[in-house]
Amino acid sequence: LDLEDKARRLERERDQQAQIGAAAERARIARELHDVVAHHVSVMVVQAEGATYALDGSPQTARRALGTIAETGRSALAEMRRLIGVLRAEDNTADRAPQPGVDQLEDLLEQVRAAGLAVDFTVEGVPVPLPQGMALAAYRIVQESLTNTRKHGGPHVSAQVSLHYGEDELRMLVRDDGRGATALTDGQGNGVIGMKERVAMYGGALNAGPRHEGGYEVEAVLPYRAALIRDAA
Amino acid sequence: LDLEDKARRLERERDQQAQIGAAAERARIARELHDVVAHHVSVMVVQAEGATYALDGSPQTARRALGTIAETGRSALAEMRRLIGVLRAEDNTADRAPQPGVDQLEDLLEQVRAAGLAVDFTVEGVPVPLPQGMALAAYRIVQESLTNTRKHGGPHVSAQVSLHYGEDELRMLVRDDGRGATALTDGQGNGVIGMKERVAMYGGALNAGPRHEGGYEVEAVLPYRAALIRDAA
Amino acid sequence: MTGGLAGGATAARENLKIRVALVDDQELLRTGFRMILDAQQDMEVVGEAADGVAALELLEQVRADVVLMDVRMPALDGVEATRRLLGDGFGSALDPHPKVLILTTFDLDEYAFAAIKAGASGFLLKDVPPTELLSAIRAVHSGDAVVAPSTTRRL
Ligand SMILES: Nc1ncnc2c1ncn2[C@@H]1O[C@H](COP(=O)(O)OP(=O)(O)OP(=O)(O)O)[C@@H](O)[C@H]1O
Ligand SMILES: Nc1ncnc2c1ncn2[C@@H]1O[C@H](COP(=O)(O)OP(=O)(O)OP(=O)(O)O)[C@@H](O)[C@H]1O
Ligand SMILES: [K+]
Ligand SMILES: [Mg+2]
Ligand SMILES: [Mg+2]
Ligand SMILES: [Mg+2]
Repeated sequence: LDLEDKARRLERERDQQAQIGAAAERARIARELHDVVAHHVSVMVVQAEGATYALDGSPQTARRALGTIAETGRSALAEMRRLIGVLRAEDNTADRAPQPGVDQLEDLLEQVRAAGLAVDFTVEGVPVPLPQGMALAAYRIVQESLTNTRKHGGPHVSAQVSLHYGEDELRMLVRDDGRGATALTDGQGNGVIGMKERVAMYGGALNAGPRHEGGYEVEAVLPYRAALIRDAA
Repeated sequence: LDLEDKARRLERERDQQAQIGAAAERARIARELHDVVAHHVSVMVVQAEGATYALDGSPQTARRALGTIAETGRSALAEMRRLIGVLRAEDNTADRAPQPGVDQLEDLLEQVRAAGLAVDFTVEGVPVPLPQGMALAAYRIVQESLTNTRKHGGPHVSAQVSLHYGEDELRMLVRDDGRGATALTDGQGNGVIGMKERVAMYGGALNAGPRHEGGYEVEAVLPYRAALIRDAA
Repeated sequence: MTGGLAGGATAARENLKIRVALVDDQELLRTGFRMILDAQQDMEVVGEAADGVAALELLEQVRADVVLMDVRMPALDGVEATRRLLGDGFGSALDPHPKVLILTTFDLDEYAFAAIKAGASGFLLKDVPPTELLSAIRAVHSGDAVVAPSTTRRL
């Protein structure tokens, strides 16, 4: 009976993970779709409505709008194809390539440095081998945070990455000295939401925002002890 | 040590489930997105081009086309919003705006005809109420096939859609008399792949290709008997 | 940027029109909305901006009664631009703040909520039928109730 209970719980958890995966994926695709296709279609609608109003007074304006609609539609179709290509390609690569983890961070930082961003890296405490999913989360957090530094930090920015292995949890800090204080989030980026979703899957937490001293900071806590105990129970 | 092993295995399984959930969701959205957007946006493009020709001689025709473009775009956006689930939560449109199915085919054909493609429609046998997912698959197959006819069939093409309800399965045929025989695929399309995936999900099959007599043909078999029995089990 | 202050004899008549500013990073959306607004007897487009920062600069220079504001824009998003525009620090105390109508591609709860919290008078989808858009502009201009954030009812 105990065994059955446990089996049921594990099954439930597995199903939940599949659902979380699906929901996260929907959210991600929603954002891409919003960027790629919905914008184009909105333009087409607004231009068509505009042309209707312009038709009598200014047929030339209407004609131009019609050209815009046809062209925008073609770009929408082309971009949709590209987006769908990406969605499908991800299905395949997911199984084939081994997932990067904390061990791949050095490589990542090399790439980032080669691309012109100075990054400092420190590790404190005794490194603990992380469960695979959590290691991937850690890697992605550094990756996205440094991408953001490059994207939003301004021209003379540099960054620091530090990992602190505590007794129960990994604390991660990615910090830069860019123009973070003035860069306000538009609330719609993919990156920070995705990072929060990742740590949430492991019962952790993540904060991101500009620092008082200037620059930007992402702090994440990944409770590995809890994860290991929970899994083993 | 045993405990650790087990923890790792469970962890892996959970991650895999999340990934499978995400991958399935991606594929589902990719298919839906493709068919919905390809259909609506290509109608909009055709209408915009038609309106451009009509502008001087018949502003009323142009005005009507502009109305169609705006409405078609709104439907596309509404369907995308529903697909991605970014509607306001309390707005529970899942109940209000049901997925299209075989009953919506007449409406679809009206839209397609309004956009300038002549289509014939026949139904043989005794219509069976299909499971919802299968009905959606049937609808999307007709939708994408006719989008392809418009896109690839050439200037003077017309099409035929026929449904045959057999004892165990629905046979669908979408055929056109366009330049199918010479139209070579660029291997980048998502339409036929999506249609095959749809029928595969129901244990059916789909063939698409040019016909000896000229034109192009899509034939699909959806085994509803098996699906109904499986559902009831 | 277009528009500005009308002078002389036309001033009185021009002033009766609802002055609208268009803020969206997609130029084609601005030109589309402009075609609709240009055809209205009681409205005039007084300026356009492609992001939140440019919008604040524009609205320091040009008075508008109603701002059509996109949410997602580079540099400064529409919600934050609205918050600043309607905050105490902006403009002079004598100038009444403009009304802001937020326009977005997707009707997401968070945006609607954030927009209203930032002081926007309404929240509409970009593919709203023009008659609804125009009546929303007139409604918020005359100080009528906030436009309901749910625009998905018609789906
Ligand atoms: N290092 C940083 N410096 C300054 N601003 C930042 C930094 N990181 C993030 N931001 C701000 O936070 C916002 C949200 O970041 P997020 O990664 O979620 O989105 P994004 O980078 O704009 O888009 P995406 O990641 O989806 O391509 C950014 O738009 C930016 O305004
Ligand atoms: N009715 C048709 N007449 C002629 N050729 C066709 C027809 N339908 C499909 N094809 C050919 O089959 C190919 C594959 O079709 P599919 O729908 O998968 O892709 P697509 O229409 O090119 O692109 P997408 O659907 O992704 O926008 C097409 O590129 C075209 O060459
Ligand atoms: K006007
Ligand atoms: Mg980012
Ligand atoms: Mg196709
Ligand atoms: Mg925008």
